[in-house]
Amino acid sequence: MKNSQLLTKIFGSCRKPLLAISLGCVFIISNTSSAQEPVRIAFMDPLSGTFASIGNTGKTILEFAADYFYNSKGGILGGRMIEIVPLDNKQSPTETQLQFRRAISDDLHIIFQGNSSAVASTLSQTISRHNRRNPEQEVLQINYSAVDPILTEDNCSFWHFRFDAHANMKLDILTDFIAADEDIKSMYIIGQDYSFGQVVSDTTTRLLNEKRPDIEIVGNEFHPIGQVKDFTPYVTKIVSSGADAVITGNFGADMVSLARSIIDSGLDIPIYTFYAAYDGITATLGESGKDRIRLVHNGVANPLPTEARKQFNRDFKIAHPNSDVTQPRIVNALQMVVTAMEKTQSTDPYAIALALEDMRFTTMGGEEIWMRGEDHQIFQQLSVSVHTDEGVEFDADNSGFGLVTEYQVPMEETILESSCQMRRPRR
Amino acid sequence: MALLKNSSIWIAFLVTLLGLPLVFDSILAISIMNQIAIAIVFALSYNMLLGQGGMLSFGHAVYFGLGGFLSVHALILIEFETMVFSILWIPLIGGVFGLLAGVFIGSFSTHKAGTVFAMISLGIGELIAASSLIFSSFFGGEAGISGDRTFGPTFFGFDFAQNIEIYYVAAVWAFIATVFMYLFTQTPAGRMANAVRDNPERAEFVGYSSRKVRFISFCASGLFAGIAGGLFALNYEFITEENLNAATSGRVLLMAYIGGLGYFIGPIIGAVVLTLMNSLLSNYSELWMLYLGIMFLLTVMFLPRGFAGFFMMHQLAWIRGNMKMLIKPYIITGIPAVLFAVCVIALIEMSHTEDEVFHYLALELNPASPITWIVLLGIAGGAFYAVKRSLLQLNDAWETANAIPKEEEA
Amino acid sequence: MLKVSDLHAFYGKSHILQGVNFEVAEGEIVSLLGRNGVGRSTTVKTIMGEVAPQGSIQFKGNEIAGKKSFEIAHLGLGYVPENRDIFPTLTVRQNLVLGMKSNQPTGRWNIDEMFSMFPNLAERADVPGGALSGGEQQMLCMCRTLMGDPDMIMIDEPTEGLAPKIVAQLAQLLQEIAKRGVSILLVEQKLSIALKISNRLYVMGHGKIVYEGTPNSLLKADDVRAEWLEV
Amino acid sequence: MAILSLVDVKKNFGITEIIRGVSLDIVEGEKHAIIGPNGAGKSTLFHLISGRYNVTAGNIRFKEEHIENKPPYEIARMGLARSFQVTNIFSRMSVFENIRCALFWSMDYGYSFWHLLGRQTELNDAAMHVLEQIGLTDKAKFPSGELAYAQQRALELGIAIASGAELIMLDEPVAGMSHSEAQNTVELIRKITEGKTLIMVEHDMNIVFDVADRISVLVYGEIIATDSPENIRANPKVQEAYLGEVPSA
Amino acid sequence: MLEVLIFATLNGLVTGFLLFMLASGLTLIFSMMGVLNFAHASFYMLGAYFAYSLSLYFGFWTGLIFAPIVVGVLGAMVERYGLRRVHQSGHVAELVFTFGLAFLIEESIQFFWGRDTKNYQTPELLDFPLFTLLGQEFSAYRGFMMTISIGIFIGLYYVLTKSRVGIIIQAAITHPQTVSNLGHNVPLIFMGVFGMGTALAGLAGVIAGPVLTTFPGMATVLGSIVFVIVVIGGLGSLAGAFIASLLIGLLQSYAIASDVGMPDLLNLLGVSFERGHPLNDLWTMNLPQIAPVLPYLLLVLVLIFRPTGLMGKREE
Repeated sequence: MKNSQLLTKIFGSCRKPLLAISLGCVFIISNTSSAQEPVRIAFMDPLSGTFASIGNTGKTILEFAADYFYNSKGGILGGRMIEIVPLDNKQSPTETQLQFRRAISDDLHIIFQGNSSAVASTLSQTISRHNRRNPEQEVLQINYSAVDPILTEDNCSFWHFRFDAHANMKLDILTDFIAADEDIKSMYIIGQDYSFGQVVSDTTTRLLNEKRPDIEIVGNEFHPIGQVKDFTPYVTKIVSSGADAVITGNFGADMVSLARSIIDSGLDIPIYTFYAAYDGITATLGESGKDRIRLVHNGVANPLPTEARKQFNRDFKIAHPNSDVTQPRIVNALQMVVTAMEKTQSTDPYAIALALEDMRFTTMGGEEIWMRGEDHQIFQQLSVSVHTDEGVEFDADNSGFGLVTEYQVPMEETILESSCQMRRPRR
Repeated sequence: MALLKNSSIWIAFLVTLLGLPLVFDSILAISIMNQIAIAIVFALSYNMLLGQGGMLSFGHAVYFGLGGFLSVHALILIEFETMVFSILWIPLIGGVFGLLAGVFIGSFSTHKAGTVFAMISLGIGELIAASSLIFSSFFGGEAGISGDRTFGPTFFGFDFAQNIEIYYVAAVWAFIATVFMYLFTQTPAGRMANAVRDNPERAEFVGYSSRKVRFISFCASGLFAGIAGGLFALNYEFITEENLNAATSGRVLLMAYIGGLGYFIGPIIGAVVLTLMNSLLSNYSELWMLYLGIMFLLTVMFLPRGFAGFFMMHQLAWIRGNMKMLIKPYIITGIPAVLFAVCVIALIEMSHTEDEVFHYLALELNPASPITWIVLLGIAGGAFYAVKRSLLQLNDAWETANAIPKEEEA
Repeated sequence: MLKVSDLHAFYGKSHILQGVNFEVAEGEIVSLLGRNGVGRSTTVKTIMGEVAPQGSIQFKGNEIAGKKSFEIAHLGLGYVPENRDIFPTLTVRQNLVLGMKSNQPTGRWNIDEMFSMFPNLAERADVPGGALSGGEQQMLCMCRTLMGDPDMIMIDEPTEGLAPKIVAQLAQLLQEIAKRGVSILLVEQKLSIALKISNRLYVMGHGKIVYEGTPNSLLKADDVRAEWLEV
Repeated sequence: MAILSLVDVKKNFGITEIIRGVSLDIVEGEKHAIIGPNGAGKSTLFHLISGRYNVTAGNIRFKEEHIENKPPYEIARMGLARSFQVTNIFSRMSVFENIRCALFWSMDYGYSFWHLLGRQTELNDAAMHVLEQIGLTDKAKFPSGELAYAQQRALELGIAIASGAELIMLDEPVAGMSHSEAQNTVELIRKITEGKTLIMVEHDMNIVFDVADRISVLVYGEIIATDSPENIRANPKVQEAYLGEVPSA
Repeated sequence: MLEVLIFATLNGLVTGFLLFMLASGLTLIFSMMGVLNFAHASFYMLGAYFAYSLSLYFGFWTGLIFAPIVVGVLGAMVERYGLRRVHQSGHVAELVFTFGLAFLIEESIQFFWGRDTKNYQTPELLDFPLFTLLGQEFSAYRGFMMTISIGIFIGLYYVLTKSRVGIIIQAAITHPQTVSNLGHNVPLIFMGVFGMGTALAGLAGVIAGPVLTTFPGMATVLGSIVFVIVVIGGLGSLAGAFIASLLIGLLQSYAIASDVGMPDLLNLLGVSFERGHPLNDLWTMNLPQIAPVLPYLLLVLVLIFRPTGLMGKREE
């Protein structure tokens, strides 16, 4: 049990001899059965608090994938099960630090983390620092969702691997898609006032300027994150600016509120986004958002490409009727990490990291993805999908609505240069 | 020191602080102890305001956070060798900036205590927290800023790379800060803070401006909150906006309140209890915040003077040698009370779980079966009834144990 | 009607009432005299439930010690406080409405009657209570209490700060009220009105009743007046 | 020589005039009582002198210096101390601490946060001396809020006199006390105000006539008489103010 | 630009009236108990969630009527069994109690309803644009929100100043003991007012839920703003709360609608700074960006220069 482990962790090696002996016995016993000892992977994301729904969905997917692909088939590395240890960081950088120390204490050396670029940055810095100071206790960060480009550019780290396309890559695709739409003559950018929001604003401006200089940026607005009660005043500005389309990097309640306000105002223009689906958002947007909201994301939405992928979704839905496979890249990340383990026959983070570099892997969707060794950034097919209820085989939030892919870009065309100058540890 | 009459208590405190890592030496334990050391300083500094000075603040994190931000900036300066000094002095930098912030904000906010002060503190807190997101070149936006404590001159060969080393630094600083905060209560300014809290009007009639008295407490409190912020910066080597926002301010209020306002030891108890709950409870249950909320409300309702106040309530019975009269009634009430709590928690957890078998205290419960629910509800109901009944007896026992003996009354 | 026996009361730590005994019969005007600070006001406040009582207070045969103020009021005991407590922002009429215990005026008094008795108030029916003169406020306060149809009222220093002419009016009014079968307990410092209208009177000193008699007997008891009442 | 003199002092609250022009000289060393019916404005007058309220008009001089509209703490520092009608102590602090707080300023501690109280022998001795005077030595460590009423009143006095003020103002010092307690308190007042100027508001006439050298009668914000106790007693205006027109027996 | 101005005003009014529904209850409760109820916005959130659940089964209109009642009853129970008990331990304890209550309500909502955004929709009946002006639509629902809020304002004004109950409440707030002496059950009145205040907050939640999104953070977003209003308006003053609500609603709306900022000011002054300037954040700041901060700035300024608030009574 988790609980008893925690207690032994805290009481550590009690100096009382009797206890030491008994603990020693336990150690010997557990050592003999090491073949059956599970491979333990930490999942660190908000599991309580405002952002918990996203974190909990991620945890469910990761746990399901571990059981589906490995544990139900006899485990990995010759019979070891994968155990997912959830760590609740409440989406707070401070709490992340605390949970990181728990992870070290609990002997966890692979940490899956995705939500919030701020948290990912903190964790990446903490891990680099920790690994430098404790050469035998390294930790690997598997970032499955934080998209701030800086994580694989200026602040790239040997111990950090990103399994999602970063914001600039996604924006590249999204602006291509927008550029192809001749009807769009003007664009309104609105976003949360923090790093990701700024990246969206800067990059969109730059890319649209290159691709469609005729598109006028009629608004470039930042609003405080999570503090806006009512988006109507912003929407009023959007309407009066006469924009033909809106692009936003908002997530969570800010995304829903913004989209609802735009729709309620009767403004019939497309909204380009990153995070406008699942976890209640699709259901809330429902009919009113139909054919107006488009997302850029990795992989493919409906129609799913392969039977294996479809089967995974169906089985997942049977096990978790109230959840969706929102982030298939978690599955890719797990599969690639396990592949690296099998390849090196070890759970040593350093070895895994080396094996992950430049790994090419075929996902259950049948597509080949590539982890670039130079900056630890994944490259995969990217898509733009639309929020609709037509042709949706796998809906979201059991609402009948879901995403249908309209535009796909193969992996090769998504590759961007990186400014990463990685400091590689020596062994 | 003769003035520390009970210097044995202080020695015990220091020994406990320094000796704890010998008993609990896991990484997690050290991390928790680090947090506790910081929380103690922070909570005590808050108590200087509310417990000793009667100023209810909803923005105390401002001084903690500003101290922390300046400390991290100092770490960065050390890293780039703009400044060269040992990181041991970082908390002092935090303290100085906490003090400066206190002097500035205190100069206009300490006119009045009570609601006006509380609202100004709330406003200032929100203002600075919001500004910290706007001025991202200094505050680093939502990701905060980070430094590295291993640069700068080493101290007897320690480079402070390990958390255990920082723990000793934090423990010593916490000890020093605690001693000074205690000594502050033993000075005229500290005493007048109590006097102004109890009766600001009368304090004026013995020659003191209540406002100046409050101002001095306020600044001192800012100083120590800044020191706590500096310790935070040293421990985590980074700081973000959340360390100066309302949530942090709220947490320190909870610590001081649950521990017991007005008692010097109260905030220390509160800091320890809340930090432990925060870092341990969250591992047992996703719903830990719910329990925290319930516990907090129960404390406010039934132990208005906090844990320390609860212990101090027994002082009289203890002096009179009547504690033994209370033990039995406590046990009689305690057992059903614990049983009730256990059942309620089981019910809450069961209604939340999705698993088919629910593991609880070595029991395997079946959430799908109505029998489980009925049995648990039955036990909870019975236990509640038992508590209610036995409370009367406990009350009687309490009255007798604390009754004033006849001769004393005369 | 009202019977107070061995009443004790504390203000904080201070033992203000130290065993007060007296009674008021139906239709009677009884005065409670004494210097400032001897506990006269505390006595009525304690009867009214504002101060926690120890001892027995019987009103119309019911034990009311320990009951809440509004319950006592509902039993038919009215109280006109010393500071009058007119609601300054409410109009005269609203102040009177507040005196009623339910929406319908019942029993002996109604607003129109009040206004005909006090033409001054009628004129100023829609003026905020705070704008009235001291005498008018006193009248209003009395009327407000009467609107609740009490069987007995307790009045604390009604003459304080009033011109002699108004005091005379007031005395007349009190007698009128008593005629309608409402008992009155009058708390006073000044002897003039008390001697004029009381059936019986009590003198208080140091938290106890120190003298009981009639107006005539008090006039004769020079020693009592010198010790407990005069300067 | 007048240590305190009031010249035509007025105080309004909104449109209500509470003090309507009070002029009064208090001679150094005298024991002066202010009496009057309820609501006459006695406490308000005290508040005006001690600085709790600002005057609407007129001036107040203490030791030849104008003190109207000064904050209370400055007036207190000049040597004017007062007690309150409702017990007004630092209720969560011990009896000893209460007295010690009253001593800080007069013993030049100011807002010091560098003096440790445990070491200030002189201060602590002075505090113990005051406790002795007011007879609370054995309750020194007792929480003052838990004291018996008469003891709290004694402490109230102690706080007022601790600083060694020259002018002491007592607001109803024996209110709410039993007869014997009141007698003890009078003795105490006599003892601790020896050689000092005293202004006292009190309703208990026995005590007033017992203690006071001169009496002022305040009625509806005006002083109708200031005189020796005998003359006050004989003054028909005073009797009327108190008792109204009494029909002769 | 005209339509921006008009719509900014309309938006400001909608927000202002909504804020007033919360602030009015909070002010009443403060006048009565002398305590700022930190959990007030949590009752607003409860209103939205109850109405959401009711609307799933019985439609929007049932939720509109019954959710505030449920919230009001809940509020009354909190007063009866919680606050009244804590009242004995003083104001700080009461404040801290409501602080803890806010925390508990948020957690409970996550426990019962989960953490994700709820799909609480406006009723179809009101799903049309009320009018279109220069290309901008003003939705019927917002019109409905405004109507309800103004209705509440008028109703509240009428009840408090004209009805007997209102007179009793007004009097009980300032002179509880006297009102009790006149035979009115003051504790019951207090409980009723607390219930009514929370019910109003609940109603605000019901009508705001569909447009401002129903999610567990909705109380936090509004919570401190409502305080700010009550304090700026002058503690205990309903008129002040009304003015402050509209003031803040309009202030924020105009600030967002405006496009001016430091760069414009600097241009005007003819000063310019390089992008790398250490105070770059300050030089590039604009008004929409700091709109949410403005109420707090106003609060601090008001408290410093007029501690009693705009309409508060002068203290002596």
